[in-house]
Amino acid sequence: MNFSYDENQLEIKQLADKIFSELANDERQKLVDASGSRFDPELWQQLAESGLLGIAIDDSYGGMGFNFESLCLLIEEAGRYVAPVPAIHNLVSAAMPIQRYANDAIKEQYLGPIANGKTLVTATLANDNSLNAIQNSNGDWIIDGHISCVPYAVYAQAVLLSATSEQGLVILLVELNADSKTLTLVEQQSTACEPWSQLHLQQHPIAAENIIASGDKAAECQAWAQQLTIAAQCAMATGLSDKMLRMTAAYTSQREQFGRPVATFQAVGQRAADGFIDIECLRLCTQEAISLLSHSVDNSNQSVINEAVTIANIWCGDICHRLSQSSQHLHGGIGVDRDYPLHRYCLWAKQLELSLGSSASSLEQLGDQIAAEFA
Amino acid sequence: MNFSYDENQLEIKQLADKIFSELANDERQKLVDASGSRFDPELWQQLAESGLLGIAIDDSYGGMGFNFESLCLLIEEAGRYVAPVPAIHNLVSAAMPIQRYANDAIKEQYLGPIANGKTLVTATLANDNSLNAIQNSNGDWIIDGHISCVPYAVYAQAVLLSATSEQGLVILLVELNADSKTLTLVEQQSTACEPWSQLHLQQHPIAAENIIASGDKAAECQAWAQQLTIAAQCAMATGLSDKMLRMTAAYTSQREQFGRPVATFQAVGQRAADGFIDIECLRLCTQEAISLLSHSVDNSNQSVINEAVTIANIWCGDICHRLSQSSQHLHGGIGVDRDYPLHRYCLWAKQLELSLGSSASSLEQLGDQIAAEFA
Amino acid sequence: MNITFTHEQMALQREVRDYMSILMTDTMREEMKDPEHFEGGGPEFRRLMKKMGKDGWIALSWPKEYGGREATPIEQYIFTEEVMKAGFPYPFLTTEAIGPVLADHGNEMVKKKVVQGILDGEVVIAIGYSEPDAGTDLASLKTRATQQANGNWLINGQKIWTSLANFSDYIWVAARTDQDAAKPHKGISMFLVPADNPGFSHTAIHTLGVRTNATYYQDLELSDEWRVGEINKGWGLITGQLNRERLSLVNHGPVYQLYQEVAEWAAANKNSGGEQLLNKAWVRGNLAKVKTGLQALRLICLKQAWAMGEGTLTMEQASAAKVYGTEFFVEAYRLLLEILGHNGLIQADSPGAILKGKLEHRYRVGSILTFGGGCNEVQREIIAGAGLWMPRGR
Amino acid sequence: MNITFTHEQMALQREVRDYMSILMTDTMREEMKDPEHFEGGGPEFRRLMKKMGKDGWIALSWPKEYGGREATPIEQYIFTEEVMKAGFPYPFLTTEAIGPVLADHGNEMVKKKVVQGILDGEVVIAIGYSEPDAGTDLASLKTRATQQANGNWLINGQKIWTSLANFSDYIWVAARTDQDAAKPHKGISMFLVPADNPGFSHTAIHTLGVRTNATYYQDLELSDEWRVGEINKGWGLITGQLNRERLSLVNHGPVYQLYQEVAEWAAANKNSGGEQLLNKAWVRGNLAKVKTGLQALRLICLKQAWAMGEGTLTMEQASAAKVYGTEFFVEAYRLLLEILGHNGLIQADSPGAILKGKLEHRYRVGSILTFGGGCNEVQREIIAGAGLWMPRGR
Repeated sequence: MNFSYDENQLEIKQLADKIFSELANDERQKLVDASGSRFDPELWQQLAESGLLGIAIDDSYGGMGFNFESLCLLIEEAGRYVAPVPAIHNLVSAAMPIQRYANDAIKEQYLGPIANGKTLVTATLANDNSLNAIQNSNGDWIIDGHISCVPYAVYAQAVLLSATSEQGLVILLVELNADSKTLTLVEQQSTACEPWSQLHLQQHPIAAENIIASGDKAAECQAWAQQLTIAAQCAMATGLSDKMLRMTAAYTSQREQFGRPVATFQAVGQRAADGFIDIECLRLCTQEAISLLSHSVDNSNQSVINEAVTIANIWCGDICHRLSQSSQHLHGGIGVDRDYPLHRYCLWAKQLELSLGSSASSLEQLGDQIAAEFA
Repeated sequence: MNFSYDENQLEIKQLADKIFSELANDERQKLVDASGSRFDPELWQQLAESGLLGIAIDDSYGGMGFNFESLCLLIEEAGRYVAPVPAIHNLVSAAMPIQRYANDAIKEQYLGPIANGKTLVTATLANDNSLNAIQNSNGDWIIDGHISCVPYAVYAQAVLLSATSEQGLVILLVELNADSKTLTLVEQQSTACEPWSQLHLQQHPIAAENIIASGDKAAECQAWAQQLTIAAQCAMATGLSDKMLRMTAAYTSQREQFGRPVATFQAVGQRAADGFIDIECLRLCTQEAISLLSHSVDNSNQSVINEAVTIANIWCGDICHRLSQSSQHLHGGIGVDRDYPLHRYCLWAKQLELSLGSSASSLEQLGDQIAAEFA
Repeated sequence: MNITFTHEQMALQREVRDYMSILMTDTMREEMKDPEHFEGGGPEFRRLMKKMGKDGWIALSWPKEYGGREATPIEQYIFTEEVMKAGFPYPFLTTEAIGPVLADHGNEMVKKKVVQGILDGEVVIAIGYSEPDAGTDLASLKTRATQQANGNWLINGQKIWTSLANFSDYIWVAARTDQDAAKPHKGISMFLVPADNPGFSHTAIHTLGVRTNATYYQDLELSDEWRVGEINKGWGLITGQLNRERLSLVNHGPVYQLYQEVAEWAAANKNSGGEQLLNKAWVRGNLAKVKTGLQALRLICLKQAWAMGEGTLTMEQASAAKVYGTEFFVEAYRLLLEILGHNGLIQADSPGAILKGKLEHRYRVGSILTFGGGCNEVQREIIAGAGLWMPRGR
Repeated sequence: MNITFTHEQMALQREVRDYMSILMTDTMREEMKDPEHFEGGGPEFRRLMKKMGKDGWIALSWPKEYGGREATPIEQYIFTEEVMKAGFPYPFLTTEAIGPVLADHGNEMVKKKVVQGILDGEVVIAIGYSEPDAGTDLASLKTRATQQANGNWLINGQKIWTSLANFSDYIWVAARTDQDAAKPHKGISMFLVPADNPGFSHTAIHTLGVRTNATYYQDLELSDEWRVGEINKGWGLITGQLNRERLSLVNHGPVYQLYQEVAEWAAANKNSGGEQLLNKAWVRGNLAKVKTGLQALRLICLKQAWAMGEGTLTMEQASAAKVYGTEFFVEAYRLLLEILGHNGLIQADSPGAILKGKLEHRYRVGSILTFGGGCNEVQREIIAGAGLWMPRGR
């Protein structure tokens, strides 16, 4: 049992912090916000050049070849700065299943370019059965249907999706050619101003190579990718909430009301302390989930992993909500002012809270797992 | 819309307060506690002599003939003093259904003696299907089975119960003759030291007159009696929690730590204020339920009543728990000392919290009612 | 005690509901999509306000001498509920908070010009209390008003969070008129600043939810007739108004409506696993929590309105309503947004937005109430002191 | 980072579990039904403690020079968990908190007589800190110790909440030795009072849950050899011990065991409507909430134990564990008792008690931890100050 990071991991953390502090500071983010779309290609390119996009990509594809735990350190730092980059979508939800489940040709085509920042792949993993896939006689596939909330689709070269078919679930990679007549993107905006799209597919053809997994393998791939994504979101929420709390502590320590720093009011300190405890809970339950996902060699402890991921997700939703509210409240008016950075954290916290299962739905899921265990 | 009490009601409140302050004060309760059983016959007799046991019993039986709302004022005061008397069991759970559903002979036999304190009738209303009733050819009945947690059975002349039969549910009055061979009482103690009993019935005969209701009428009677009981428990919880909070405010105002009254620490005042708000919520939701139960002439608004009672019950459980914990915490050590009265309130709060549905189970029930409304 | 509406109260509820269903036009809804006009101020808003004035609704709770119907506080609460549920950005602070203060303390010119203008639906007033360094600690405000030899006042200072100032006709400004007062709140006076005064200007503050303003008062010269109430006695006018403000802040109507819309939506939609959302226990649980909280809020507000009518409203009651209501809103938005899930995050103006993005928007504006309008820590101190007789620290 | 037990740690867990399953006798369980002996002190308790001493368990985390196994804090945590789950009233405060202080600061007589006695399972020590007017504000204690001409101390005063004092061999007493110290905590010294000293007496305090004691020190004459540590420097010994106490207070093992027992009970029982309790969504929800909280508690404790081993434990971490753990216990007992329902209220010694009344009893003792052992408001102030660098008021 060991709660410390190794040297490589500490280096990753420091490097990420350095890049984000230079390129994801408040000043630059104001420019990004003004552009109307929360994506900063320069920051992304800097992350690529520093090698950080390849943390968990095999060295045979130009990556660093570290594990998921190390990747989550980058994600946590991205959360600490609410960095306007698709770190989770691209590096976790898309790259990790491609690396584990795709054929060599696809891996060759995508993993290198993901690691060096030339290509962005996004993913929408929720299994809402709204896409349908049919296999042609020649082995290729036709996809029909539409899905909503595809993140960063306007910047991505491809999107990882799931669809239902006669052969069961399939996981497939759809290239987002702007000039396709069978594929349409309609832009949406999330509450956190993340660029989303509705994706409409009408008799859209997909080559057989682009099927990443099908049948049982697809279900396994989808479940695994979802768990990694949830754990990464929890890591991001940890960085995010921790920074919100630190901002709150710093602001209330200098802001005066009634002739003394707001922080010296006992009720303010008590609420900040609650935040400290909350974040410690989120951090540890997240580390447990990530540690299990990173170090498990087989599926023997699958139920332990499932439980750890669900529990982390419950904490994630609760703490994102609570820290966001207490930070805004303790800041007072400036906390909702778009000229002060806290507002970005709060908007992003709400998005993390509701992505891939809210606390309430995850709690029900955990209850069902427990019932199955004791029944 | 009127939130005030009428003159008769205010008189009831004052009279109850006077009697309880004289006969249910801490000094006397220590004696009652030392006796090993939380029943004070002298106090009970005083309530009878003042007429308060007959508040909601028709004047034709020697009662005051007021409504349920007025009765709940007595109950609330009983809660404020954690009075060691079976006010709810006897006056609400037993007397009210007898008055509304029983035949004249039973009413004649019991209501007068209940009002003048000569007789105590208890009730166990939970429908747990553990008693079974069979009707003889002569019209009389035989009851079999056993139930737990029958309150004050050792002091009661009869107990109101429900049983299942071939004719459906029956509500019946079982006389608690000490010398019956077909009826056994085994004493239990609740966490709040209320005298409970397990009641074992073996081929126990019951006269047909003692059947209070059967079939649909029995279900209606049981549901109604349960709602009255829940509403009365909420009223008791209101008095109880309010008193806990007042004790806490008073104690922390004089208790000094670090050279000043504990109450002057902002965190202490804030938590007490939370209690104030909590109790206001419980009080109002309770008043709503009681007002609806007291003033509804037909069943046209049954779903509104059901919802109001369930909501009051949810608040009751939450506030009993929260006020009990915050009062103990803010008191510090003395709050759990059996020499100081707070401990009685806390024990009783836990019992009210869990009787006839906890907050969690009531919340599920309300959710189901809502789903039925919107489905 | 009978906690149900009388027949008359129910009739009023129907009357307002019917009126608002006609009043609220598509043009108005369209106008509100512009963030600048979300809280009113556009031409359709101005037209509808005049109509409400003409139809006698603005004066509903006002005395007969102002052409009012002398509605009780409960009736006014019912009116507020229906207006809010209709989604019309009615300026309650102008009509119910500042208007009555002006009627009580304004001179004849103010009564004729401003009060009558309010009742005619032609005047909207913004509130200029908060300053960058005077939020909860309002009494520490620094905006200064100095009376000149000619009797006119010269006002200098800056206010923040002056909502509606971008389209209001007047700003209701608190300024320090005695620098040497023994206690800071004893040297404050109140002024009504016409928005067209050349010394007045404003800039936008964009928040998480709505647009508000910083307002500037630079060598602003104001005739003494725009002073309201006695010199250095402005604090009483502020605190009187804050109390009246609080109840309209926490009206239960809008959340009740959201609750119903989300429940209907959950009955009509499925989760990603293909299950009817309303069949999921957690969805029912969230709805039940919201309903449980709403019941208490409704009763707290109505009891408070009733107590106002009886003249028995206490400070601790008003503060309890403010704390409970504002914190419940935050919780309710969370519980309801959980039901909508990920898709509930789509912004109002994006394709695919659920319930027209209303809930997502409410979430973004909802958080300001716990510190705005008298921060909840201070409200709790009032409750502990006035309601529980606990001594206060410091 | 790999947050799983090593093979050695798992082996130790099995070893202690097996040992305790044999150690914990029916006689011991029977003895604990007497409220006087619920926390130990009976003949079977004494016998088993001696056995544990002989078998080397008491010295588990002690240095080799004391015959210890030098277990790491994580190993000690594992030991604590298993002992608590077995339900044995092991005197952790004696063995893990006071014992080490005595080993560090006691003279040779104390080491030989008391420390060795502890390790042999023959000595139990009660803690005499709190006084009627000195609870959270411990430094304001009034019990006075005056050194006489012959070097002996004369102790006068009263302590409260002196748990275990009714059967302990010594009382570990904090007394004021300098009335004029510049700061109140600077004039305190520590004494070990043998319980057979004629100046010592005690009376029972019956609480909601367990029996504790008021203890009296009347012209109690004590040889200077029973003073521990330097004169007037006792505060350091107290606070050092309080920190070590906190982790054993919030061990997750017992609640985890209750959670499992309640889940099993819910799987085997039906509600009054005849439905399997474990099939009810609210029951699952309550279990899930407990499990979610338990996971965090387990990790908080283990990380803290790990940090102790690394020598990096911070004040804010220790305080966070204390606050979280004690408040979670209260919440967990509530959630689990809700599942048992009305029948869960039957007292342990009554027929029909569920899970032997354990949960009902835990609920009654659970509330003392939020104010005991350093009240949670003060812990939160430590967190805000040491963990978040926020300035402190007053």
